[in-house]
Amino acid sequence: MRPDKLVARIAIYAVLGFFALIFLAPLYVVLVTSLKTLPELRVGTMLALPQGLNFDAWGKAWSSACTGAACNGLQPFFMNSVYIVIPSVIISSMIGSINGYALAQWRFPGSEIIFTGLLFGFFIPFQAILLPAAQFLGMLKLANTIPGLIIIQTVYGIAFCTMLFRNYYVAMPLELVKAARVDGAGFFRIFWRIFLPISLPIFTVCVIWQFTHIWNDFLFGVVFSGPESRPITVGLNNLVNTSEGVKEYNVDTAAALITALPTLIVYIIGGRYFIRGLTAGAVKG
Amino acid sequence: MTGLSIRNVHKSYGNVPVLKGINIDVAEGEFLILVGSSGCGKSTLLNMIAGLETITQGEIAIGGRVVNDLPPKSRDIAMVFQSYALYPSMTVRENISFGLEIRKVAPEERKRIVEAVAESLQISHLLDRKPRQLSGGQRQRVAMGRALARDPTLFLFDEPLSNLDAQLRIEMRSEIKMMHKRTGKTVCYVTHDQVEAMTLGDRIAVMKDGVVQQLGRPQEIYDAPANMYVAGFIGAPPMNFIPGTLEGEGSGLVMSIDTGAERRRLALPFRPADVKARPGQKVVLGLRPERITAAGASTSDPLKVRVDMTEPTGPDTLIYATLNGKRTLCRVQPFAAPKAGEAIALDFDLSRALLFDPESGARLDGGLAG
Amino acid sequence: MTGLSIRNVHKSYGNVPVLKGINIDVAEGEFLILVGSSGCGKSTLLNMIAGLETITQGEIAIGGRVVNDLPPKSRDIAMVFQSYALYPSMTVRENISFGLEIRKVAPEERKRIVEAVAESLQISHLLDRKPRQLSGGQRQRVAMGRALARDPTLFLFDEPLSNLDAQLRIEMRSEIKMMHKRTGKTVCYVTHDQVEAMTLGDRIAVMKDGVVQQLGRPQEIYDAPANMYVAGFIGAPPMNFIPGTLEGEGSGLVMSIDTGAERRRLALPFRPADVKARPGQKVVLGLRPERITAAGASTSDPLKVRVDMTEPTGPDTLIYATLNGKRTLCRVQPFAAPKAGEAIALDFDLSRALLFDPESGARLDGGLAG
Amino acid sequence: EDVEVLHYYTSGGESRAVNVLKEDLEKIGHTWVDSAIAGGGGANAMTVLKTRVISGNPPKAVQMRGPAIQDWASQDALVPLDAVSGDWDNLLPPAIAEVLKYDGHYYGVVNWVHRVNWMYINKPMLDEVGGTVPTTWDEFFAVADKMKAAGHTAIAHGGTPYHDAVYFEGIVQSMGVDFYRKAILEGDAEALNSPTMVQVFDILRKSTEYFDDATQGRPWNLAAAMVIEGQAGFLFMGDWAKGEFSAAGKVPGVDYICAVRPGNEGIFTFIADGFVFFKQNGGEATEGQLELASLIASPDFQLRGAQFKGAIPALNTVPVDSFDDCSKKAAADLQSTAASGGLVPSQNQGTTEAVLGAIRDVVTNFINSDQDSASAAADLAAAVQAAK
Amino acid sequence: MADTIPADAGLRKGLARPSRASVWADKWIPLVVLSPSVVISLIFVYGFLAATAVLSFTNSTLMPRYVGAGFQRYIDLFSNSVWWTSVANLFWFSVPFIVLSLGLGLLLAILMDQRIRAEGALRAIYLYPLALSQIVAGTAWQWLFNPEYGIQNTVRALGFTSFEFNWLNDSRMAMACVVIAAVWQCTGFVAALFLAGLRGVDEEVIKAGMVDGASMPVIYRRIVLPAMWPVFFSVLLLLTHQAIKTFDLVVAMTAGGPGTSTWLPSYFMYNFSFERGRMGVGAASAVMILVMVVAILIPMMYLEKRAQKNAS
Ligand SMILES: Nc1ncnc2c1ncn2[C@@H]1O[C@H](COP(=O)(O)OP(=O)(O)OP(=O)(O)O)[C@@H](O)[C@H]1O
Ligand SMILES: Nc1ncnc2c1ncn2[C@@H]1O[C@H](COP(=O)(O)OP(=O)(O)OP(=O)(O)O)[C@@H](O)[C@H]1O
Ligand SMILES: [Mg+2]
Ligand SMILES: [Mg+2]
Repeated sequence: MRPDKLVARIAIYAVLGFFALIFLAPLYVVLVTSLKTLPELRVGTMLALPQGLNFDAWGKAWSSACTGAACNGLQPFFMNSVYIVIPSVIISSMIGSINGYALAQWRFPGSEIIFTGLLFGFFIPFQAILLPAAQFLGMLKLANTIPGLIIIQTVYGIAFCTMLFRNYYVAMPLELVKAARVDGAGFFRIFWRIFLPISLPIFTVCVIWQFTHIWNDFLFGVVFSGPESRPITVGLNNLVNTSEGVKEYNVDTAAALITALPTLIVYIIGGRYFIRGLTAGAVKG
Repeated sequence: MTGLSIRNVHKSYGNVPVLKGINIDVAEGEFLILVGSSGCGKSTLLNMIAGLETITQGEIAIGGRVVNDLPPKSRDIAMVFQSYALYPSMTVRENISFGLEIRKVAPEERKRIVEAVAESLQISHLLDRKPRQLSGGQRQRVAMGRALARDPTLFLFDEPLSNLDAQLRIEMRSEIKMMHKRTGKTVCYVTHDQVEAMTLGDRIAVMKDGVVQQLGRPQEIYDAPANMYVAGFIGAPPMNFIPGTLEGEGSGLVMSIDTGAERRRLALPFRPADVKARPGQKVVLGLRPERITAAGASTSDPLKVRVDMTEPTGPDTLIYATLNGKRTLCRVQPFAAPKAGEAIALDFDLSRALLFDPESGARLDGGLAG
Repeated sequence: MTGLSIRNVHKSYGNVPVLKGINIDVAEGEFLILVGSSGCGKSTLLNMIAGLETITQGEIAIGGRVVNDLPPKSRDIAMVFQSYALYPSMTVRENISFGLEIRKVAPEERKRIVEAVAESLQISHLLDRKPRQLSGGQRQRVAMGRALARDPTLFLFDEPLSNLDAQLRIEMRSEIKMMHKRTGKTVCYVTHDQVEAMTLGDRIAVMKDGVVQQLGRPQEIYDAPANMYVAGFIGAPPMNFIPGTLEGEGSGLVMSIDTGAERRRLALPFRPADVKARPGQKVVLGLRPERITAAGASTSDPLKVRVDMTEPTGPDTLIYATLNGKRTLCRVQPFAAPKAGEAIALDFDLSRALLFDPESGARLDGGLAG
Repeated sequence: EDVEVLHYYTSGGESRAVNVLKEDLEKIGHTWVDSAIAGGGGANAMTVLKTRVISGNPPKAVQMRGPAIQDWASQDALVPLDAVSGDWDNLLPPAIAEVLKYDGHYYGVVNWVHRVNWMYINKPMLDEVGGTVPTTWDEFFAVADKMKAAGHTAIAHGGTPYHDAVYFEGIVQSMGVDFYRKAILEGDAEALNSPTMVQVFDILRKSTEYFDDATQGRPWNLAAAMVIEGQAGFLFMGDWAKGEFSAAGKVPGVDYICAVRPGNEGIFTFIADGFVFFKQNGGEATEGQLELASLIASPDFQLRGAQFKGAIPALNTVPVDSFDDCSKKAAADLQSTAASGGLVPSQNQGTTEAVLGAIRDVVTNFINSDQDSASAAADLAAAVQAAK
Repeated sequence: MADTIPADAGLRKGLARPSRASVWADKWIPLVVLSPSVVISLIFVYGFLAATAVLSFTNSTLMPRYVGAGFQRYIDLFSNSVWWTSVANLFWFSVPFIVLSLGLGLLLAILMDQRIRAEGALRAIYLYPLALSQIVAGTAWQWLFNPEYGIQNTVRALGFTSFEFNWLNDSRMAMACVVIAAVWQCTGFVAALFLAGLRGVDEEVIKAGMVDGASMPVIYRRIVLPAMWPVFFSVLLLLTHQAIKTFDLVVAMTAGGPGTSTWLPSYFMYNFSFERGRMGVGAASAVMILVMVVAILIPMMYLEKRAQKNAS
């Protein structure tokens, strides 16, 4: 390699490495803090490695830390989140995909207007619709229940899912639908047999995106849940704000990590497909 | 019984008219070619026949039955697309049998049909592959197989070969031709490749801007094009158009030609009475490259022409010359090829020459060869 | 002085060898064609000449100077790409002048050059458009203009016409040819279109699997291909390969032909001494379609052949027949065209026939025509 | 019966006090359904409450204080507690009873009474610099200077609008209870934009010089921890902070001193924490709601809850002998100020959320900028007017 | 194909004259399929926004109260200095946030496009912050910025005892902290989008640039980046949307402080609607935020569409 090229390569890696360290720093700090004991926390700096792998704080955050009057840790909240996230992700992705399919492949007069109209839902600040939404859920007798939360999360996810899928399907040739119609297939069968099977990349993007957003949501979670249906972000918030004199940073950080773990895992496992899916459809360049 | 009948069909997108009254009758078993430059409305017409676009005005009948209001699946047609439109997630087998499955053909029957079709297209060994694992030519065959398996009364093809490279195109062309001969089905085939148009069809409809310019047998269209557009469109290399002024000489008509090497008046083989132009009028003389050949012993009165460039294509050599200021192409035998800049004696076979109006493009000669 | 010299060049990607020792010398001002089927390494070689790929082994010299270690910008070359690779955000003018700007040519000078180039390519009116506002042919011209403006010692073209439709291709082909004649620059031109190869180049290098199969003048390669690959690759429609068994008859060689209509032994024009095969051996007879014509009055001994299919292309008609079980193509005059199923008397001009080994593809005749 | 209780008692002694109540309730056969919503000083909980009410599904019991009780009662959302309020009129100081009543009926039940105008001093540090408990701001700054000179942080402060306002309130009260009433509780523009108020801001500005530089976002309990651990000298916070001290095993008078803030003698600013009970389906009070209310009002809970919370019982019949010295003083002061007119609600209790927010905006902005006192006073007057 | 496949009655089964319903269905099914979403959107988005808009013209305080108040709530809003502070803060938040995310994301994307090793790992590292909720991210950054146990303390422990890093307590710098956290969270995503865009650029164009004699930086600046307008617009749209909606991050990091120096309009809306019991003003601010969204995003969506159309 020519020397100037070598210098350029070294510079590239140096810059990338530097930013990688910066990006990792918060995670590192949170992780090592969660593995320390309280006395350890007081003496060392936040960058210092823990003296040993001490998962006590994790155990406490999971099952015995107090969140308000209850001292069951995050455990019950975790399951609530799971019950909320799974159906809403599935339903919103399914609706988004069939909407996107209808909008991209069955264009009809007004379809662009409908698309823009739906898309607007993605841009509204959700604080603005809390009260009417609560009233509506109350009318449906679903206020403060897990089904109610599923509805809310699904409904406000549709806009984004529709956009993702539409942009993906728009890149597919219109001839596919034509060929299938000539073959005798109808709207749903074409979707089910032809478009759904090629939608894996964009489904991955959609599912990852929806999963993280719904899992991480606090606003809807705190407002529309009842005592039996609070998601984990609310649990985390209560736990971090519940303290006895000394703040147990190790427990708080462990709780934060437990909260973040599912999404982190989803990203680590699905990240590659996420990028691939984005390249395949969501971005046009 | 007609296989397909298109009666006064119009199509507009919004206010933009795309088809302006198309009338074509296709006999049962006939192979009709729709040809024309890009954007002239070929695909639109085909989609309307298939039921994929609504008909703004007029009537389309397939096998005697008016289908204006029928959805595609009830029209008993099969269609092959330029992009093949193979279902990407299905294997070749599934692609071919999908239409049968929807029509609730029994599984064993389906299997039998798929295998028979695959056999006839020599793609039996590909049946379990996915489309992305196929080459262009193989995909084309699968697309064809999908249409064949359905055994419809009418085949529609929308530029099915244009994504293939030249060599494969030639091969598939002859396969489509054989397939048609074997099945005897009515076919409506869109292309904008004139060679395909010439070689495949029983009849050709040449379209331009939503209007059929000429409808006729290939040789008819080749020899007696209705106007300059058709003449220039059909044939490769295309017809030469030599501008000039019509002159009377004796009882005949002549035209002055300046070849760069000499200036000469060529006698035209038209009877003045048949020609819709008078001496003194500007005209365009149409002459196909293969009618201008190297002068041989039998040539009575060769024309000396200065050669701009030569192109040996192998079987023939093309000679470029400038006649009356217009680039003109001549097709000569390889061994007769001169060097650029030299003059060569050429034989102008005017017996099949045509005369056009330079403004409107209309034929001016009486249709001698038609 | 040589314009370009490629000496024993190898290229591997990882462990996969792609070029396996290429040796080509191109004289200054010569137009060299690199031709070969897809994936044979043409683009790789061109990229190595341009400095866009490293050279695994061997040496490349441009204008006598070894360039192995020079970056592309120091090689004084210009390149035209298959996708044209116009800079999408720049106007045509900027596209053409970009290379000059980088080389710090003064603005007025740049303007002068751009305008001269645009003039010569007839794109002056397009100078302020963006590439996406251009048609395929116009884009191609701009790509060419970009290369011309730089006035390099060596032009590289990588399938510059393959994205154009047939008609435009013919037109651009002749323009490239004229451009070369005008500038007299060395050109290295990649294509896999045999017509382009035949018509454009001073010499053709036919490649296969990273090896040059034959390097020679177009007509030489057309008439005397080194092997069956070259013979089949160059020429459209391609050469017919009729399998058979070599037989001795008297002092000459013959081969049995079964035409479907009759069975006959054809006398081959080779001297047995020249032929690297003995009677009884299986061989392939190579015969170009234009050598099989309709028998005329002068034909001494016509062969009766059953016609499978005919294709009138306009200027000629192609006849498909089956000889010794192999599909064979014959090019006859349109008026001689028979119907499918009929028998026709054909004139086999064996004077330019070739003999190949069916296994290795090697030429077996003595190179009579070469 | 399931009794869902929405509250934001999530820290220290609070949650233990709540647990007492929970046990009591479950002893009599009801189920305590805990709805703790932490954060934002109850803001999150109030957001939840609003959406719950609007969706027609309010929790049965809600922790609440201040004019919000009247607001909700005026919306006809609360159940009156007539069935259990009996002789509360006699047991509660009138100033406190007033905040629980609407239209002559009790709608809230008080858990305990907090005194806000406390300050806590780290005794070893005070002794180290040889200071005495300051009773005026001048004395205070003198001691603070000594602490600063000795290398200590004089004031442990939590940089939240909430703590800022608590600190500010003490200074306003040091200008006299009438001024406090006029300016803060009544929002009188003249008082708000008076030279006295400018003086208040001057003292506030001077105080900030004794903060450390990591105050931003620090919760008050961490500020308390600084005094507990000897990192800082003074903490200005209500008596609930005492829970943090006792939880850390600190003894008043030995490890720390609790004292009335400078210039606050004779004034008792209270927060009467309580619960209200929301009508279910617009109907009558449920048995569980009433029983919870009477549990809260029972001497037993008043005693134990107040102890855990560091507050004092609201009912004057509950003996405070078992309380620590600080609480005993507070209990005594409660009675005396109730008589003298020095018993006033803290701003948290006595102003609407809108006014409270406006005050906090100005105060917190002042602390975090270098605004001058006069313009801060003018801003305060304008902001409070706008929010009324 | 009569010779290979015998005509079969079963084949024609599907060809019976279609019922009126099936013809109708063919035409209207896309609309029917979309209609639930349209209805949902009409209720949950437009309906609820309309309800909020109605509230902004009422006397609502603690709870909705439908007594008309004309434009009084808007007058209240516009005369409230905190609102204007929030709007100004939004500018000081979103401009640096968008510029930095774009710039850094682009830089990382370009560097990752240089055929580097470990690209997958680096991408994962840059992308993971997106997986964290803003609450968790904000809290983590709050710890890092906290002078007592964060960066300042750490650097001091390394021996630089006079090191000062206390932006979170400085009302002029607190917003910078929020910006840093937001940039940290979004940059990886931006880089991924740009990388996808870069990968879509025709490789031959880059080769053409090299042959034309341009260096890599020039090729990127003059050729590649200008070709990426559509991606650029998409990213800008997403970031602007993100900036306007940022809420949790502020709550977790600064709760608006110090003072009101990190209040944003979304925080203002929440605070006034729910915490302060000034629902009318909160609703008015919500309407204003929507106006901003429409005023900023609609033109951008239009431009993006045009850019994409032009690119194709
Ligand atoms: N959905 C549509 N809306 C508006 N105009 C359309 C639509 N589809 C096609 N057109 C226009 O109708 C005309 C005919 O289009 P059509 O696709 O039939 O042309 P074509 O002859 O098939 O051309 P090509 O050879 O390029 O395929 C074109 O000018 C096209 O722009
Ligand atoms: N970067 C690469 N890494 C590995 N293999 C490569 C790479 N680039 C090209 N190849 C392989 O090298 C061979 C030659 O490629 P090249 O592009 O030169 O072919 P070509 O003759 O130009 O073909 P075409 O006519 O399709 O353009 C192909 O088999 C290709 O798969
Ligand atoms: Mg078309
Ligand atoms: Mg190539």
